[in-house]
Amino acid sequence: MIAAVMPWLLVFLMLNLAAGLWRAWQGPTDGDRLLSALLFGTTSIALLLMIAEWLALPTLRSVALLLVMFASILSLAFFGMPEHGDD
Amino acid sequence: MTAELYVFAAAAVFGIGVHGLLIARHLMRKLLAVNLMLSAVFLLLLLFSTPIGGKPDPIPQALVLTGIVIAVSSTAFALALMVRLFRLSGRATLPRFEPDDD
Amino acid sequence: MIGTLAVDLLLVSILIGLAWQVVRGRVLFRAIVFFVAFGLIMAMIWGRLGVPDLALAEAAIGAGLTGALMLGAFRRLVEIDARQAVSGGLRPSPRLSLLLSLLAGLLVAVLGLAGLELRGGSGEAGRAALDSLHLTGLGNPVSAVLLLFRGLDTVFEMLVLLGAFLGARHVAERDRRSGAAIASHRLPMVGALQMTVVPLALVVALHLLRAGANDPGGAFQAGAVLAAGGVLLTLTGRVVPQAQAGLLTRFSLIFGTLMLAGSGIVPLIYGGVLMAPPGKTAIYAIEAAMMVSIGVTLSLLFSASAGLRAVRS
Amino acid sequence: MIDVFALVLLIGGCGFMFAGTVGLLRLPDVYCRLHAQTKADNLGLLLICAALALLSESLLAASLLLLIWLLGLVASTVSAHLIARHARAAERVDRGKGR
Repeated sequence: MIAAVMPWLLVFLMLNLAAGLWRAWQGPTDGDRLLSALLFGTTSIALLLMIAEWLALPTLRSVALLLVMFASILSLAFFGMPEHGDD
Repeated sequence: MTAELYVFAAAAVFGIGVHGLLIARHLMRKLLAVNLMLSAVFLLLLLFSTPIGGKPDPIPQALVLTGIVIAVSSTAFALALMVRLFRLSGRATLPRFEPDDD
Repeated sequence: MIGTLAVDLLLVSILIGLAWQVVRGRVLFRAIVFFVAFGLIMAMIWGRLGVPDLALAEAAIGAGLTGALMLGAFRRLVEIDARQAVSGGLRPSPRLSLLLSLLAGLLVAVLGLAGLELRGGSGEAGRAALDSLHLTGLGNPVSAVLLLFRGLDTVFEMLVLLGAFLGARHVAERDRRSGAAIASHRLPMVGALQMTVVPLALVVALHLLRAGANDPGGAFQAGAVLAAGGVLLTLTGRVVPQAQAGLLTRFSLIFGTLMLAGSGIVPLIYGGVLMAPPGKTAIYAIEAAMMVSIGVTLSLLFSASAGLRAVRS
Repeated sequence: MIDVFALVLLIGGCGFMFAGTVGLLRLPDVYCRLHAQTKADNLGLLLICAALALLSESLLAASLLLLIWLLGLVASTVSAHLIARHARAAERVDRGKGR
């Protein structure tokens, strides 16, 4: 029963992802862009965990663990970003 | 059916990468485009592998794994070169020949 | 079945959408953020295609390293000259470039579809590797291929990694004015994050190393995880780039290559076969050495410095 | 029985993820979006991890899922903090330049 529903939940989350991308594309400030990258990270982690369950590949949980550990690296790298002109 | 879909994806990403390489002036954009092309080729290489007894063929996986590591190290070297070029020439774009040099 | 197709269709369309945004993004910073997202989707696609080894490597390198590398370089450009750093937008795309990229895409599509037809082929190399897997004492065929059957490739790969580092270090400016340390570790949140993630990265790296023999994982993924921990330390300023490398750093750079090459050549002296390291313990030792080398090399590549010195806070 | 309960949790989790995305798209400025998104996503991740933990084969796998959620909390709080701090700094720069 779960295996039948899982693909559609994955599709739903991916549509979520695409919607978040619109904010990244349109977001006025860089903070918004990074916020959508953060959303992208969290949703990817959820997706990977669900794919791990769906395809019975337990290693994908370790992949999700790696993603969650390094999600904050991007914001740290971004934090030091001095103001820069938008070309 | 899914393999054909991912071949189409690899082809599209490769084409976009070439397009990016051609239209980008900024060196970092060219680098991003090249990385896109690399990912497309890795995806293609893996799609060619024939599963053996249910398990995916290990040879293409090893090749692509090696490729991913080399891609990131060459990208890092290219970035270092770009930063040095920027320090010396004050521009992160290659010298151009068209007259309208902005 | 339809559900699977829907998942694949969405994965592919997001991937292509991201690639397009990376290339057409007007703002360079936005292109970098989209590129990191592209890496995440690639990791998901590797998972979907059932190759967890590659998903691990893509996640560790894509999420941990590439984004930080690009942003680090971008920050150095902005520090030197903010206005000029992002100048040189997109060349008006003449029809020629569109035509060329379409042709390139078409070529890859044709090659791909042709390749798919050949898939039914024998795949001897893969079958040979899988059949003689039991001789190696390793369970994970990818690790066996990387270390034993095609060990020579791995030696050259380690040399390429070393070459990239030497090149980057030589080219990088000596002045450490633009150190990568920004969010100093004294910030309340960042200190806590670092205390949890860096030790965990070490544990996960060791786990991936040990598991690499039988399950997905191995020296490359473990090294990439170590490097991501190194990037985190550099970003938070706990570790400061040095112009001069200490002896330990220099040795750890070549440690992996030495062990791998040595283990391949030494048996020759005793009449063995090239690249046939003895037992499983030797394989673990080599993988550990390679993990250290890859981790140190990639971390130093991020800070584009000769060495790193810990800061006593 | 467990499947039904896990399914409910999964759907709930996806719902909260959706709420986070709606918050990201609809709210006026970066601070509100930050506020809405980090909370909703973490709760969504919690429910999804809980559901998958129920379905997972061993206690070890369930504890890994718990660890992933906790790290998700740490990551998103730190990221939210840094983004907000940077947005404040950018605002001060804008006000300084009278833009």
